[in-house]
Amino acid sequence: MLGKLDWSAIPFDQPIPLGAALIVFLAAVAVLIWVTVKGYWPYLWHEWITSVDHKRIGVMYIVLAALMLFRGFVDAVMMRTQQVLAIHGPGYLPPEHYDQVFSAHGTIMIFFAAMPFVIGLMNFAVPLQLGIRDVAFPTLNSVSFWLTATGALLVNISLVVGEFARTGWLPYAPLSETTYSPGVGVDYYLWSIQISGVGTLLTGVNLATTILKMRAPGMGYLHMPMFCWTSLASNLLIVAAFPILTATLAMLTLDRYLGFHFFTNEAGGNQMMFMNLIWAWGHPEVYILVLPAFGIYSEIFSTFSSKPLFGYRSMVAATLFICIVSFMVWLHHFFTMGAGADVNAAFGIATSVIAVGTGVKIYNWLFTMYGGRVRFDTPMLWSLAFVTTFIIGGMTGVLLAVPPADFMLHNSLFLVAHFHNVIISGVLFAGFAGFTYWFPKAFGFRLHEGWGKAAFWFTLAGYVLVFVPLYIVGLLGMTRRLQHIDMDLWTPWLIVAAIGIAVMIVGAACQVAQLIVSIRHRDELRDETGDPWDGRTLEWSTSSPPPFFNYARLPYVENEEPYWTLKQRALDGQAPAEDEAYEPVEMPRNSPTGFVAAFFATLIGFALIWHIWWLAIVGFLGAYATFVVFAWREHGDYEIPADEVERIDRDGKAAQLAWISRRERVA
Amino acid sequence: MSDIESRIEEDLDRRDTAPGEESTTEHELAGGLSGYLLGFSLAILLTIASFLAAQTNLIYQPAVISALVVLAIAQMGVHLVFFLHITTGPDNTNNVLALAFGVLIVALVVIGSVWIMAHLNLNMAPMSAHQAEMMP
Amino acid sequence: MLPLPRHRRGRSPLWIAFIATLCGCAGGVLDPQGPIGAGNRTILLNSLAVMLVIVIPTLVALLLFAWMFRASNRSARYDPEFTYSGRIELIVWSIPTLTILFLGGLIYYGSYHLDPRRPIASSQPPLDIQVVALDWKWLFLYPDQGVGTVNQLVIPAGVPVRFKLTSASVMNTFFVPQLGSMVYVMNGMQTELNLQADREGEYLGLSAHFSGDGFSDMNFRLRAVSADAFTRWISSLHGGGGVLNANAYRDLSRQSTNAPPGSFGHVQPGLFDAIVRQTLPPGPGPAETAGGEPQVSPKSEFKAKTPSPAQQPPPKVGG
Amino acid sequence: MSDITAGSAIREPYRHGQSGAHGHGLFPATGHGKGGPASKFVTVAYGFWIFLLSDIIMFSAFFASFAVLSQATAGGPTGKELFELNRIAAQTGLLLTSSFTGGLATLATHRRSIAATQFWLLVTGLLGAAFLFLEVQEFATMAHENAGPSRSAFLSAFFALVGCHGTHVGLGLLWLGTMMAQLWVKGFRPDLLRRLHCFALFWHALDIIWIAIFTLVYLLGASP
Ligand code: HEA
Ligand code: HEA
Ligand code: CUA
Ligand SMILES: [Cu+2]
Repeated sequence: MLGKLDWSAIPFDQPIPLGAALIVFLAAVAVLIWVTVKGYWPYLWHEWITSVDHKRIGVMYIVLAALMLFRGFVDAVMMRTQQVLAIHGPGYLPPEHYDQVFSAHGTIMIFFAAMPFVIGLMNFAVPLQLGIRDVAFPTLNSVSFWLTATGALLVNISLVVGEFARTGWLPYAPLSETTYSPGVGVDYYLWSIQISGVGTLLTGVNLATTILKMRAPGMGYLHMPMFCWTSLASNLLIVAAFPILTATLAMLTLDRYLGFHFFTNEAGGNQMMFMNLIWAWGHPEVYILVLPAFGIYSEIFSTFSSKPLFGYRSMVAATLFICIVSFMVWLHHFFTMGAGADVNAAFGIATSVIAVGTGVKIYNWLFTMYGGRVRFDTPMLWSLAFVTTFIIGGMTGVLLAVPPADFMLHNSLFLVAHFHNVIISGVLFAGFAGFTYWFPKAFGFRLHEGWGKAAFWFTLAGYVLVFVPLYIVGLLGMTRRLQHIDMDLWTPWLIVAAIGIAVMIVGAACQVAQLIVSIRHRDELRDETGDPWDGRTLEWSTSSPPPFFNYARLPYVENEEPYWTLKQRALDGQAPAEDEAYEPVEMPRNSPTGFVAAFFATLIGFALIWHIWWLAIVGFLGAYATFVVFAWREHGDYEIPADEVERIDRDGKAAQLAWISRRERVA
Repeated sequence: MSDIESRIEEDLDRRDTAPGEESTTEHELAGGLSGYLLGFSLAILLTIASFLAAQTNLIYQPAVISALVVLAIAQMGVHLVFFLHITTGPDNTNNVLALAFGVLIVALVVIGSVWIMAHLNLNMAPMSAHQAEMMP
Repeated sequence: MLPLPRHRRGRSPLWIAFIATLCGCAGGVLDPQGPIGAGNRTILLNSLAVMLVIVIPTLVALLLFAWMFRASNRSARYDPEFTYSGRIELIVWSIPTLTILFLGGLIYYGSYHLDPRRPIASSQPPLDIQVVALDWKWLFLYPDQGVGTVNQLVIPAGVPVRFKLTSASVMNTFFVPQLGSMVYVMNGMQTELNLQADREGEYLGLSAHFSGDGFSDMNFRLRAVSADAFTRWISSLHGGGGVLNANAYRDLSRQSTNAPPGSFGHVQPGLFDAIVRQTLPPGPGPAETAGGEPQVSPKSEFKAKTPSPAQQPPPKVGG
Repeated sequence: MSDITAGSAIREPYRHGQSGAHGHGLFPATGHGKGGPASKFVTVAYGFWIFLLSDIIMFSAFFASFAVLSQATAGGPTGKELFELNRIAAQTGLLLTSSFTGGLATLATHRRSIAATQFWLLVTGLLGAAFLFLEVQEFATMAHENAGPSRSAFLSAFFALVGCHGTHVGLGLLWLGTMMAQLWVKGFRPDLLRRLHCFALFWHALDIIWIAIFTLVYLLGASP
């Protein structure tokens, strides 16, 4: 009846994970009760859960990312403390737990923190920047989000029911085959990644189509804001890379569930093929993460330098260059497998070539500041910290791309330091920067600068303190994923890293404080103008928060900085054109399709993990029924009458127009 | 949206064909019933050719593979043009670009994997029993 | 578990010694004790130097520009029209390209000259050693001497060693940081690695690829000794008990952690090839160890550091 | 390069109203030009096209595995011993014809003839089902002869690749059936027209994948 599931799945004998899980569980229950008592369910259901508004979905992605970031961060703290406590001793996490911790940390950070963070920001900002009303497929967008949430939920269920994978964030075969990992951990991994992977793929299709086919009138390719360009590249990479992940994990699943022999030790299976395929996805994946980040930084550098982006066309070229070349380098993750000099040299050179495209970007940001008026608000601080530290991380990446050097540094903590160095500065900081930058647009008030700056400095200091020592112990021969340590040589550096993580905790606390303080003081931090940073792209031209249809009329675009142009005209005394008549706007209806589909996906995933076959069938039937109901519905869109549009638009615009004319007077 | 409206919509999109949409000039090679018929016959011919190439001795055996690959590519082209209506017209640019990107990735993944794995297998195959005997 | 590797600076140039003390990397990959490690390190430092040449000015310019053009600095020129310069674009694309061109050369030649399969030029004939990664310990076989060891590796200093490597279970990586290059070991496959220790000494060896719960203890001690000492050590092993045949191997291939160093005075010939060709089946994984029941949740029965006697290699320790 | 000063008199920023979801401003919508959002029809078909390309990339991973593992028979049967080319020829014929009849259905849709569309869709579906039947039969025979997917890595790769195509055909049939029911109940609605178009794309794309399969897997696998 319940497949492999029974009471032994719950770790009653292990206080630490059970306690942690209990706390999470109780917190979740508390939130649910609170929502119920306050009577927020109808609001949540109508305004958020069933919403197909790209802005709402973007916000929900970011909430998910923040929660998972927290979870991943707790894992990171556990790892760093374990490694100092386990010098010549067992520490507090036995191997079977420690192994789950780093596997979960990597999985959660990449798939459920970083990906939702950048996807959330793209979802929120791209349609606004393109001057359109929603993405190409709004309901599909909601499905994508909820499938991602399903994946995250499954990973977190594994805390309490069963176990998570003990095989690293990429479950290398044959360790991940049933012979060596008979538990359900790898199955949790497989199904949560598979389900959220479908969501990600659909997001890729959705946003790529949006950017290619749905831009405001006049917005030719070379008028798109940089963030839209990098989002386009990133989503094309998603579309091209995620199917490879799907296929690879499907093969592993077939091995585990149906006795296939793709990667087993027996019957001719080939474990090298797993590494080959998983990295054919894995390398593009890191550029999927970092390309939108580059876009965010481009927007921020230009806005806070009060200057258009330097070398726009060059940036576009570099973006596309990185996008293509990132598909030709994957072997650099297994130089040490012994494919021979030809192969290693070819992939080593291809890898280092990426540095050219990235370098071009760095220099263009640099010259964006040159001749500008640089304002050091929090988003800009994150951006500056990003460039400085990313250059170092990129440089160590290029070192790893030199095969003979990689022969000594592969899988060492030097490698771990490399990728945190690029990923934290490249992706996490971009997330924080973009979050601070677009927060006023989303909610109509700014984040508190003081707490933001505190969070910035502590996080930056902690980050340096954690990862510089890891570079050094890597050079001292320390490998990754060690549960305990017996080398005195490494001890001092591990202690420094532990201090660093403490500083990081302070940074994270400031981050949370910033959010709470800002919400408390939202009235003082209110932004009436819709344009708190003196922005340049279209999203700042609408009110904050934007009306659900974004723009009452689609703007006409004639360069990359349409809003800046508009403001300049205002300064030149040309008043914004007085209105032609408003027209009705057609918007997609809310739909519970995404939520319901994800509910069934959760059933399917859970059932397959525990071999509860009947439940899986129920899940599939339910999912099919959901889509049929969706396909059958009579009206996907509804029309907002012109006078309603006019009213909303005038309300939102009043303060803004007043502000623009004030500027006019000042000038 | 009424029937007529959707027709108008089709009309208006003349400069931007959806993938799979028939060329607006119905007389073009790939359009209408004649297009499907032509594509179908070509596909059948190419299929027959493939089976013949593989199963008879008409072609020098070691080169059969190249014949098959060429025939397969030709047939895929036939399908793309006559059934999927992916042509080189200006209205089709975006569709063709997407296709080119896809083909590039497919080529990179397949050729790259095969190349890498061939080298790995070559370098790591366990010694055959024969080789082992030859060892001092 | 491992004593600190004795720190030998030998003939390495002074400046390396200086850097070594500065950031304490004695004992790591920047303190190599053999030609391969030295070659790797040279390439590493070369690449680093080349990149620093452009990275440092970039960093300086970055901070400088940000500071110079801060909004509060009213003396700085505000020039919002400065958004394109053909000359700058040219420089910006060409400088990284040139750097990478040079680096590309380094990568190309490095890949060939330091390919792990490439024999080390030497007047001495190479010593053959076969390496088998087991769950979770290392088995070393000396085919010409007919002996084997567990978690300890003794080699003559100054003599090239030709390793043939495989795994009896999951993937691992054989790595002795101070000797240089690492290489993967995989079941059913045989990789090759050539290393040499120039000086006598004791070095840390480890698995650099996560292989499961016992991974952290998959370390071994590599001792490079004089040729005489090596011969003496071999004969001392011959005297000792332990025979490694298919049966003993089957016991050995069960999962166990923190296996103490051990040795076998006699190894059945052809054992390594039988493992590579999978005539001897791969290690059983946890299935047997955990009583055959697939685990759904990790149980705390994992006893660190107390392998049961049955899983221990024969206790004879040589040398 | 921005042209802050250039062309300021040409157009003011808020010029274009856009009525409805059709996406037409004053310019015909072109998506790749400057005309504003493309029509829903173009957007949907284009999105589906991108999805199809991603599906093809997924197949390419299975093809790569098959290419790598095709020699790994582990002492088990080889393709030469297993494959019956007559069956494959029949399957190919069925799928090709169904692609053609799918095209006829598209033409019928263009004429807005419900009866003809239903008829040709039905024929397409039946041909697809016959294809699937032959494939299942082949799998069953092989499994019966102890040549199932767990016999060797080669057979794993074979079953996964061909089975993945078969699964796509199966899902296509489910989709087709659902749409026929909808067409029956609701007639030609714009959303159904879009979906029919996407289905046509899907079905033809499966053909393209089958061409690769019968060439690389069967013909090459069965030739000496
Ligand atoms: C996106 C990816 C990502 C990110 C962001 C991080 C972040 C961090 N990681 Fe992560 N890590 C990985 C990806 C990532 N990691 C991967 C893939 C692995 C390999 C796993 C494997 O071995 O298989 C790994 C492994 C790994 C290890 C294992 C090393 C080993 O193998 O021995 C360690 C050890 O210290 C570590 C540490 C850290 C630390 C200290 C951070 C910190 O920088 C975290 C900092 C986080 C914060 C500062 C967030 C705090 C803020 C909030 C919680 C609030 C947010 C609120 C709002 C937005 C409002 N990581
Ligand atoms: C966002 C994530 C991200 C980014 C952007 C990068 C960027 C790069 N990475 Fe990184 N990498 C990871 C995430 C990332 N990486 C992860 C997660 C892993 C490990 C996964 C695992 O094993 O678990 C990894 C592992 C990894 C390896 C494998 C090492 C090993 O396993 O042994 C290699 C080897 O080549 C590598 C190289 C590079 C290179 C060359 C870049 C380049 O793109 C960097 C380019 C940037 C610069 C060079 C700096 C700026 C440029 C200039 C200022 C111009 C002038 C400079 C020069 C000309 C040099 N990375
Ligand atoms: Cu020398 Cu670090
Ligand atoms: Cu990479």
